[in-house]
Amino acid sequence: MSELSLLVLLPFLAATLTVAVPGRAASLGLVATAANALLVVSLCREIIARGAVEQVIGGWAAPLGITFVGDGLAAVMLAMTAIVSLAITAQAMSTPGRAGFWPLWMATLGALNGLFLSGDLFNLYVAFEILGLAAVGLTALAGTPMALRAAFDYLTAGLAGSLLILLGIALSYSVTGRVDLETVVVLTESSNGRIALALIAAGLAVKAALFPLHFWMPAAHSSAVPVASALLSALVVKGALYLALRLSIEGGAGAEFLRSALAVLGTGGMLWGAWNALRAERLKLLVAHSTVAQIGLIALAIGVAGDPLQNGLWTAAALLMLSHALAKAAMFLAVGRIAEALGHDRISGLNREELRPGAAEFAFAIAAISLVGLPPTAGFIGKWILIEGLVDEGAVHWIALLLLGTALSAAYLSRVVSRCLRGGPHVSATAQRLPWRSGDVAALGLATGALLLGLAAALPLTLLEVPFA
Amino acid sequence: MTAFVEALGLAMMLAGTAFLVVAAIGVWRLPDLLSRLHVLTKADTAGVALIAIGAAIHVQDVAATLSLALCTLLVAVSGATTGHLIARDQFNPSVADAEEGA
Amino acid sequence: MLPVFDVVLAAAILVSAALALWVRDRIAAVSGFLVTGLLVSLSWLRLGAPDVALAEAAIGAGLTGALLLRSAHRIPCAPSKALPPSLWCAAGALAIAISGAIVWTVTSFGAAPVYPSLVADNLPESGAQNPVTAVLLNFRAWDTLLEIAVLFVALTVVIMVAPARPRTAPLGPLVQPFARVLLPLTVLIGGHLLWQGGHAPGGAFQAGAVLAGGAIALGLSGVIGSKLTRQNGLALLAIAGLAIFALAALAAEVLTGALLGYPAGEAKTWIIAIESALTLSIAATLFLLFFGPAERH
Amino acid sequence: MISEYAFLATGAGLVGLALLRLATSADLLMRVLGLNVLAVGIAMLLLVSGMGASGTDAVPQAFVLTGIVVLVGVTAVLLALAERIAEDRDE
Repeated sequence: MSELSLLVLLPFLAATLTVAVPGRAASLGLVATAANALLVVSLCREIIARGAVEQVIGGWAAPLGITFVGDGLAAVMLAMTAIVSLAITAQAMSTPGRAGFWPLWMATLGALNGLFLSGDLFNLYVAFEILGLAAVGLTALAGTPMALRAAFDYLTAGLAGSLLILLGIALSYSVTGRVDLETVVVLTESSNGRIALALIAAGLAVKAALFPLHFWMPAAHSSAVPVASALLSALVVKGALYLALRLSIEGGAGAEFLRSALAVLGTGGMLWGAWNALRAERLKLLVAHSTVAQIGLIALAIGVAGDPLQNGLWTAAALLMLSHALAKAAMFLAVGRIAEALGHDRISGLNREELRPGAAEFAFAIAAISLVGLPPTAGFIGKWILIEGLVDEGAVHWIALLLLGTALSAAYLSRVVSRCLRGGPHVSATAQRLPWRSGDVAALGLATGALLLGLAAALPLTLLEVPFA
Repeated sequence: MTAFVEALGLAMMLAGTAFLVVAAIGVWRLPDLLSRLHVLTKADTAGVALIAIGAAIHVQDVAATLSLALCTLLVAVSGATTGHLIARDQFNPSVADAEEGA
Repeated sequence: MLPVFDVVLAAAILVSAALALWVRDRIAAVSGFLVTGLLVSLSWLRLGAPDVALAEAAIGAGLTGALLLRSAHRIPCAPSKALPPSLWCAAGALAIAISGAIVWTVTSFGAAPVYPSLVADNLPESGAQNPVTAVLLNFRAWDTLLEIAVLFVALTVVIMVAPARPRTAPLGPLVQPFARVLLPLTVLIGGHLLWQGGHAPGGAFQAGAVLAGGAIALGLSGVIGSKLTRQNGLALLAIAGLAIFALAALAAEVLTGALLGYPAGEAKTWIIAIESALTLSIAATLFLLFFGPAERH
Repeated sequence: MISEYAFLATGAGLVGLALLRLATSADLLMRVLGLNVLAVGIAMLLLVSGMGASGTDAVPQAFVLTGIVVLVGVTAVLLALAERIAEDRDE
């Protein structure tokens, strides 16, 4: 059996098993994520050694059938998912489980893997529906009225987004007569094809929480339980961003209109998210708004990179996605621990005298360094590649915007870090020092991973340089 | 012969349609729930049955006739039952309230 | 004659949809939606898609309608705030623009679909004579597998969040005999649709929906107690569909080297086996989606 | 030809109506209905595009079938969430 089929089917099988045998759900989840990681490692080695792999499902070649495409970009995304999923599983095993978490998490993993590998637009739509529903379930896991309301708004927004994607696919079918990914380049050639692409992109913008269609996101990401927030913020929105990047690649030079739109919306998101993060009163909300800003940054990176078939600037966007996934997952896990220790998550009450900052605060600080993009993090490398390329093109205004975004992210993240280091009286009487748990290891591991990824950036870059299938 | 059979089938279907139209007018014009139900269930069942007979005469096929008969049966049974349920709900609202209220 | 019918039908769909979306009364809105669904399934027939018409009538209008009716009274009306007319006009203009763009995109010159000839050429090997079944269970079975996964996730979420419902009172003396007629009939129709799916309109989804509809009627009439929904067996049956489909996909890969690639000449057997499992699992899933958990933990 | 245009206009009209309703209503049930109508409109566009001289293309038919099944799952989740929100508000 090939890695590709197992990558998608194992999580779904694990999901059904965790429902059938709820008592062993956690260990089943661990086995599945470990197996998933091993499969990804083996796939990456194969891709580096032999180039992109393709698998024709059922023996029916595209366009009639559906093809799995495992190229460098897909492999990097799969690796990102595998790393974060190990940490999420480790954290989830140490917290008391809620019914429904494991099947939903396994289904999310399967849907993400399916999404990254699929070479067919309609198939991508179905994968998005699994992802969206599972993400809503993870949001509602907390069970509080706020979380339920956020879950409802998330699902209506998500469904509207996927229906826009479906509308775009219907129009693509009517224009080109087919729906596999190779149709994208044909679509860019005619104005009615571009309408179809624009609809797909609009749906993706809703799903990726791209400004100004991010309205549902801060509530959903901040009211979920920590593990779920980490998952939603680090991985789920990446599905839509990945597809936006994929459309930009498949569309080639003709997708320039798409990239311009992404650049403009990305800039808006970067500034708006940063502004809200600067004003947020709750820690979780700050982190959620920072996700809006970071998504804006990634969209901006995709947007200004130019034709991916001509230059390698787009690899910056992939690196930024990778580093954001690790850092943001670490950050949400850490925030969960901080809130648990203090009994609240108000930023004004973060300073403390008697409890010195612990592993969680440390993890938060390292993740913040990675998000801001200081050397040697992968975020730094990503921004460096981008700025270097933009300097060559003489696009100074984009560079200025990038630097402004970086400065803003440093500003809002330092609100938290400086508070943690500052002394002062406690706000909550129930605050306590928590014992070490595997969750701390997960947050710290992810944060240091994001930090060190910069040193090992050669690995993802090698993968990304594998030519497209 | 065939022309006569054709005409018979058409007449049946026309009659059925007329029943349905009358039922629709009844639902629209009649004043209260019960009289509306009255016209709806009876005329509806009769109309569908007539159309089914007309169609069966037209196709002259055993399998098709069988499924048409099944359809008619289902409409008759479910029409009567839903009519009953709606009327019961009207007269005995406590049942519905108990369901919703709790 | 038929174009006139189509135009009337199209207009009726638009009017009933508008009614469903703008009428104030909850039940009237849901009824409007049901009528729209039935008219739409009629229009699918006119568009040459009887499989879809069956599915729309059974699932899109039938089951969705039942779900909406169940919930209509339990969801309170939001206080209706009058939107400023300027916003209304802007939204209206945008909607008209999008509709216009769609019409223009579809009518202006496009390439002919590439699929019909491909489907026709490969139909003999697919194991099904009905092209729609061939696409769903063979050419693009991967879509269908993910679709079953969607149902699985939906069921998981519903069981997790659905409110604990009070037991519904049995519906009175006339309903039980009705249910006794209905039960054999739904089994008969479901089986017929499943078997027919190989060569004529029908298939696992339509059959599963009919079975689920019958079971829901039985559940509402009190013939099936809430005991059944509480038992794990039904939930296991519901999730078995995804597990069996996924295992079959992998088993096919072991045998032929291609994921979901059925062994040559045996495609029909594989499709019927998978479809039978799916029918039961879909029926159980839809039934549980309607009733939810009897108790929440 | 006339039929085709009639159904095309219906599909586009349904999409427009649903989008308008989604944009102007805050009511939970209305949003669910609006999204369902939107899906029906898209399905109609797919089927109209698939019509050809030798019958309707089977692949978009399969897409629409898949879409219908996916939508009933999502609708069930939406309604369960909405009921739960109402229940929590009552308490």
